[in-house]
Amino acid sequence: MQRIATGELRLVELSRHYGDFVAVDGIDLDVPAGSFFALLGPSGCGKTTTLRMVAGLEEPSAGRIMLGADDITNTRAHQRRVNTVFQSYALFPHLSIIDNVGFGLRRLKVADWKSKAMEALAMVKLADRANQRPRQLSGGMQQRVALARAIVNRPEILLLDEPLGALDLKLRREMQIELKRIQSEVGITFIHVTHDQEEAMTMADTVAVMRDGHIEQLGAPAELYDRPATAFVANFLGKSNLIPIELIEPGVAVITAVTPGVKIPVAPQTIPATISEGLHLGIRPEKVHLASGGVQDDRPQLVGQVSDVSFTGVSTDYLVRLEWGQEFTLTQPNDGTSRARLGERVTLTWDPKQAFVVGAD
Amino acid sequence: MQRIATGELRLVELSRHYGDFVAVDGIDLDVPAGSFFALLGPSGCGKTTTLRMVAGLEEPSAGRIMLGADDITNTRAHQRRVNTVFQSYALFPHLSIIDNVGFGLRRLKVADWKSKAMEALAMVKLADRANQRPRQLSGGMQQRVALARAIVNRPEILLLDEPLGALDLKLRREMQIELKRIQSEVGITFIHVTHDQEEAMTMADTVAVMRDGHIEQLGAPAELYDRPATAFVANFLGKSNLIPIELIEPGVAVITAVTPGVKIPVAPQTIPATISEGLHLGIRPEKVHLASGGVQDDRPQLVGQVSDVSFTGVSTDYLVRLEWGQEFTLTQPNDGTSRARLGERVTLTWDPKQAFVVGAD
Amino acid sequence: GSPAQGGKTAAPAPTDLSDVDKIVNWSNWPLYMDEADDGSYPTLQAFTKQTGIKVNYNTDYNDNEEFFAKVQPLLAAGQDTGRDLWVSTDWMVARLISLGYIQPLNKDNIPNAGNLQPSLQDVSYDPGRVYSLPWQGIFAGIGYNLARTGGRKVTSMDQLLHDKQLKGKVVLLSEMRDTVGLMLMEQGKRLDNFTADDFAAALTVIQDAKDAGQLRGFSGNNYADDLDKGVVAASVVWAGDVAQMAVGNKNLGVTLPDTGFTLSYDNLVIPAMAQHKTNAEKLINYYYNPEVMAQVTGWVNYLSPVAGVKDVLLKSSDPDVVAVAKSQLVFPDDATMARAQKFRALTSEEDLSFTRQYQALVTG
Amino acid sequence: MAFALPGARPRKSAKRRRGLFVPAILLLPALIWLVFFFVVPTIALASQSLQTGSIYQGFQFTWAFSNYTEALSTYWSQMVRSFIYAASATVFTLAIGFPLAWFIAHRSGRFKNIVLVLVVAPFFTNFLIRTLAWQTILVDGGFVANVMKATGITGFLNWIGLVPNDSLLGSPFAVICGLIYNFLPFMVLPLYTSVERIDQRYLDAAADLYSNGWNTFWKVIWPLSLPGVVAGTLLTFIPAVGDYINAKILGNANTTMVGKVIESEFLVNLNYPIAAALSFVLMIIIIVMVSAYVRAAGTEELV
Amino acid sequence: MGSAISTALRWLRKHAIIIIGLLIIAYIMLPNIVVIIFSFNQPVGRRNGIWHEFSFNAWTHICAPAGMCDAVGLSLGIGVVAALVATVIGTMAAFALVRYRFRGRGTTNLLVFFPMATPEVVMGSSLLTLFIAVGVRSGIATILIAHILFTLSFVVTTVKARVASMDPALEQAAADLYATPSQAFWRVTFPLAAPGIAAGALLAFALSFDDYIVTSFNAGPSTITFPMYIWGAAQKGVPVQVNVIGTIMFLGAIAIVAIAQGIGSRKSKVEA
Ligand SMILES: Nc1ncnc2c1ncn2[C@@H]1O[C@H](COP(=O)(O)OP(=O)(O)OP(=O)(O)O)[C@@H](O)[C@H]1O
Ligand SMILES: Nc1ncnc2c1ncn2[C@@H]1O[C@H](COP(=O)(O)OP(=O)(O)OP(=O)(O)O)[C@@H](O)[C@H]1O
Ligand SMILES: [Mg+2]
Ligand SMILES: [Mg+2]
Repeated sequence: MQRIATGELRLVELSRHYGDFVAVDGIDLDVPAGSFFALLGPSGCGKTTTLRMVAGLEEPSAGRIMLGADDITNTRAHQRRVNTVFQSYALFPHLSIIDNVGFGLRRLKVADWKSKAMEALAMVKLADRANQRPRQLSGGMQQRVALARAIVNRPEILLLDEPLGALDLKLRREMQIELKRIQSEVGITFIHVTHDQEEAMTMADTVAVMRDGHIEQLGAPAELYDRPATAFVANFLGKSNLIPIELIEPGVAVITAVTPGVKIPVAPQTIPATISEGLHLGIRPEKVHLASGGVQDDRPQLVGQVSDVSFTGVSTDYLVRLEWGQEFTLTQPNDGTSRARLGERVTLTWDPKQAFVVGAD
Repeated sequence: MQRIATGELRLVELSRHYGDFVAVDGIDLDVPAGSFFALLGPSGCGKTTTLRMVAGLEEPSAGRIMLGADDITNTRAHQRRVNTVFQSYALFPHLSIIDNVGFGLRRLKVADWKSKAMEALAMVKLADRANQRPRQLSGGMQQRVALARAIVNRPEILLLDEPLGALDLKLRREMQIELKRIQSEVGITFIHVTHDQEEAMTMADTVAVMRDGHIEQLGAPAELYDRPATAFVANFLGKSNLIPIELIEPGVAVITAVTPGVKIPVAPQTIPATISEGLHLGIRPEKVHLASGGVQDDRPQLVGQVSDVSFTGVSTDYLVRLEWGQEFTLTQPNDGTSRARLGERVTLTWDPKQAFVVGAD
Repeated sequence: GSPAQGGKTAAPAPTDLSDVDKIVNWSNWPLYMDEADDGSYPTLQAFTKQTGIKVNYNTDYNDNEEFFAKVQPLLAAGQDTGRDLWVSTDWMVARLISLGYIQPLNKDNIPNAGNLQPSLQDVSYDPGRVYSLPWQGIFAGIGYNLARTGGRKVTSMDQLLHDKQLKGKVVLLSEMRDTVGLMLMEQGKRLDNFTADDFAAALTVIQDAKDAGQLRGFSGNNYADDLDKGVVAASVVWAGDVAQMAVGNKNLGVTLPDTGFTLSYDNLVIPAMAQHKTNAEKLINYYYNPEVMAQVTGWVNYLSPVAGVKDVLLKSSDPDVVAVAKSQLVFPDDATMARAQKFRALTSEEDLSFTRQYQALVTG
Repeated sequence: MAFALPGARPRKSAKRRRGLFVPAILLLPALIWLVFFFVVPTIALASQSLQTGSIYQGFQFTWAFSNYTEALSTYWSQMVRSFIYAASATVFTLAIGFPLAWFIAHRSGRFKNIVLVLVVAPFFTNFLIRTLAWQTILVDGGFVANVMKATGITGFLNWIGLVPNDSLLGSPFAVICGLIYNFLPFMVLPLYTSVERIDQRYLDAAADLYSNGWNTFWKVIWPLSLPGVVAGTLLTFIPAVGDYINAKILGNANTTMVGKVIESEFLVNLNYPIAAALSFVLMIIIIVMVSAYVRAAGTEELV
Repeated sequence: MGSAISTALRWLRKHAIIIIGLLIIAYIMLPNIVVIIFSFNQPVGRRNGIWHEFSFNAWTHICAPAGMCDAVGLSLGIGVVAALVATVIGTMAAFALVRYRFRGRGTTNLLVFFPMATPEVVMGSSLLTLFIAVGVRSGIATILIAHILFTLSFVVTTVKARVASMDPALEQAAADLYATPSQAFWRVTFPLAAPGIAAGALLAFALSFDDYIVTSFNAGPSTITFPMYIWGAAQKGVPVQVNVIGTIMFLGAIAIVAIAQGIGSRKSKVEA
């Protein structure tokens, strides 16, 4: 089993239609062998469909799928060294948990399938449920079985369709660590669909954001977060405050919202060369500070009134209504510094290098 | 439909056994009418089972269920003004989406069921899918249909079993706002199972943490977060650094880990009266600071070496190895302040009033 | 199942409703009645017109055994079967008489009974024709399909049972009296005085042929289709049927063996508890008019028990009908008749014993 | 465990009453039918099977268990033959019926209902007519017979003893063919209803876990369709054991099945006690086999 | 070249089940085709065994053979009523047997198999004896009772197979959405169990329409069903019109299904 992974995946112009509806629209993608690839995107954007095509469970309407040097577009599912953690689990109802987990190993004629399967079950903390049936387990337990069932085969590519969605935070973190460990030990290529952005950010080498069947942006997690290419990505990955702006001179922009006229500095390196129309300045809520004294001249300054305060544990979220009516979100860590009160007038500021500029959506 | 909710729910000694196995173990619970109640707990702790008993889908092994003044323990499921968003959706495969959503209304003989159902579908952004079948929708879409199907009936109690688990962050936030809006407008009692702690914290009036079939702690979100009663709750709700301590005089404790002897101040009001053995001091990662200059005398001080740095978007997580080997987690907001480097020696400190003391688990 | 509490007793007769209720319920074999193109029965309609008695004519008598099984529980329970008249084969009449299930005919109501052919007046199972009057008669012989016999005629039981060319394609009639009768005659026995040993000896020959795989099976009326299609090469047959089929299929032929062949009749009887006995007797009387019976014979082409029918038919203007009148199988000459034999009436013990022996052979 | 609160006790009993009431109502009509029209006559039949006598002398109840031994010793070979024919027919019907059921359930698209009707279509032409049609099809010198002879199939069947002569008709082969054909709907329809429920997701999961078609069938599809397989085999096997029409029309003099024997004991020999005893023996053997089979298949637990 | 072969192989693999399915359908249809062909035969005598010449005669004079059309009508009526009753009470029983655990369930399960295991002659005569003993006259009512009895087992077994593989979660969802048990049944359980119930009903109708032995015992003197008619006619030659009836029944069933489906799809389109 413990073979060296050759799981370099390439999708070429891959498409999938359902009747008139285009679920996946000509995706081109390179996933290097042994990498941890995260696929993000809103509900219904085609993530599951893409994974199913890679697994061989759905026939592409067009395009090709390459694994290493081989074109596997026509290879049948069971001949691909690819395993999937299904979004709906798809556990075999007639088999016990251990038989579910050992299913793939037995097909591969692995002699000690039982001990391997038990190990995998132990990893997901369900060793004591080995002889129960899927319907006797809770939702989260079933999801863990699905995870164990796929991972125990040590495939070249592991497709994970929200594999941890039904788990509580603590267990999810533990499982994340296990997944990372297996991935770096065995060198499996992971393609991971998740709605947990933190998960995507911390685990993945590369993140792709999908939208309506195509890939909107692809890159390292910090790059996507700090330099989103589009307003969609900016809004999808974490929260952003987007302010319509117009560049008036290098390094200075004027806000063009309802009441225009406020000039703010922008860092030249954040301005994309290709777009000139409908520019927006974006700032992440946690990059914004409540200015408690004077503000340096080369820093932007916006004045507003606190319209909402909400406590989220780690931090506190403020909603600040700016002069021209736009609501501005900011997050302040609960690090013991004083909190602003509802209705208070505050001045907001940020480091221009931490802002970004995108075109209109 | 728009009737005044009387949905005050009381569970009295409610239990459920599966053979020898006790899934729910004598729960006592009061949920005031119109409140938003969150049920948290690790996978398999009995959340779904509890909801199912409230819905009337599972027969309690013992105990009673009261709705307002009525004992509904023997009332049958269809006679309870209670609706459920099922963890596994349980959409009717033979009905179109609109018929799925309108199912309950038609049973209640609501004349304009179709327009009401369309409204609910619009709320979950699936109005254009009204005539499709469940199997034609993506996972997240199916979950939204399940949500619409339950909420459209405006029941006295709405049971939500991870209703937003398959949605991306952005959509989840929007749905949370919709749920909150409906709840405050119509005054439905919500009982919400979620693994998203932020969701529980921001939405719920009251949070209950379940463990192995019983309720471990119950209270307002901030209370549970800031003053967890047990190590389990402290660890389950967010991350905590727990240090074994011994009280040596009021206001001062000595750390009793492998190499003992470090004295640190504790706030007397954080020390629970009932426990004296196996005390632990808990500090949330975001309450810990990297001391960049001298530290005040009345503040605790711990020295260690940065063993891991990870970027999570909003903030950066550090793992600091303390002198006696314990790993200490801390979270620093990415607010532009300088980050510590891997291997650097740092001093940690916190406000003693923001720490808490719990017994051994 | 139906435990029969039988024994030879007088058949019970209820009050006759004939005068009040001008109907008669008749169960007959299918296609045993003249039929117009529209499916109506001309002679029956004429009868109703003449007498005002309505005839409920049912063709639900498909098989002696099966019909007996249907009515036996009712008769055993002393209940009305809902029928006033039906048509049973000779041996069944014998059984019905000995069980007391049928009523003596009131010959006063059947003056035409005198038209019965003299040779049929006295039969062993019903001396003096107290209970029954024949309806139609038929010969059993050997039929073959030249397309399957390799072009050769089959002329004897010996050939039928031993010709290798016919292996696996021979059918015998499940009607014991016809099949075993032919065998007995070939072995030189007479059907009116053979012994139990003779019977057993005849069976042995058939059993040997069966064990050798010569037989396709034992059949009721279905043999005819099989022979027609060539599914079966040769068979013990009812000669009239095959003669009719031969008109459409030139490969078919029928032999009446030189050693003898059986003649049997189906007979009109009135069951116990029949509610319209007099009406039934009037109906019998009506058909025993040669003019009426001639119409039936002209259509069904079987041996008529009523004297004078042939003359009526010969007078017909229809050449087909005249051809019927000249057929040896419908109106055999004396030479043919001399070779025909009737199976003797069996005692109840013999009946059961022979039947069971034969069935052991059939189902073995 | 917690103390039961007042009110908890009566709930239990109330539930139990409801729990019995509903199935009782649901079962009532069927039970009435079975008890009045089947169990009662069957008791009469049981009494008859222990009688002696004849139709001429009348029958008396004499605890004549000898009827059973006589029935068995006389007809054991027809009995064995019936079970062999029925079992082979059931196996073949299953082998043909499964792909057909799968085809109807998953691959026939919008023609599904029409194909279903096609499967039942034979019954719309009378059994006599359609069995006779089989004679036309298999007749010597016909197309089918010629093809099978030319390809050596007839020779092979002859060699294994299923065709005693060179003719397809009048052979155990034809009988089993007829049984397969006539009982196919009884196999296909229950199979179809079970197979139709199988979720595509399980097949996806199996393929994803390296199952080829064969393994997917045996490890996933087959166990999930067991309720249909059991129902179909029972609906085929049980009536096939008692069937004799096929043996009569398509077989030869040496292929008689036990149904025919019972019929002739009953109708021709008028030996009612033996016929009754034989029926009972048949019913009991079938029921014993069926119980063992259902238990072995484990469908009672299978959901 | 190689890729052409592999493409062909892939096509074959993908469509194998369709090809096999169609072959089996062809096998099932074979006798029906013979029946249809011979419905256009003009036999010489009364026997329609060998092909003679083509003719529409039987089609233009369908009801010419006396009593045949009446018999067909009667059999259709009995088949429909028997199938309906057997399906209703059989479905109820199947649900009870699958969904509930009660004492005597095993016995009831077995009892359902007994009628199937009973030789037809024995069942027919036993029923006749029973009817005589309680003084019921044979006729349509007794035929119906008998048909319901022997089709019941087939319905119960077929429906059970379906219900056993159904997910109770959906019925629970219905109950959660205020559906009373009967509404839950009609709106959710029934549509999901419908293929099983329909299959049971089809089998019941087919069995009833085709039964001869049990029927002939319990028919009484003047009731003649279609199989009884044919059995009688077979003694002296089955008329060609019987083939016409078989063909019409067969085509009629397909037409009914096709029309029903057409209406169904139009209805759903209108709703859309
Ligand atoms: N039908 C059943 N038979 C046996 N055990 C069961 C059954 N249903 C649930 N359980 C057990 O009861 C316990 C509680 O299950 P429950 O579904 O309530 O968990 P949960 O809190 O909803 O978990 P999750 O967050 O994973 O959905 C689990 O250990 C589960 O295995
Ligand atoms: N069998 C099908 N028939 C028709 N449309 C389908 C089918 N399967 C998927 N779709 C459509 O394709 C689109 C993409 O679906 P997919 O399941 O890939 O989404 P997803 O990205 O996985 O979403 P989610 O996060 O909600 O699971 C959806 O709009 C869905 O409605
Ligand atoms: Mg998905
Ligand atoms: Mg759960």
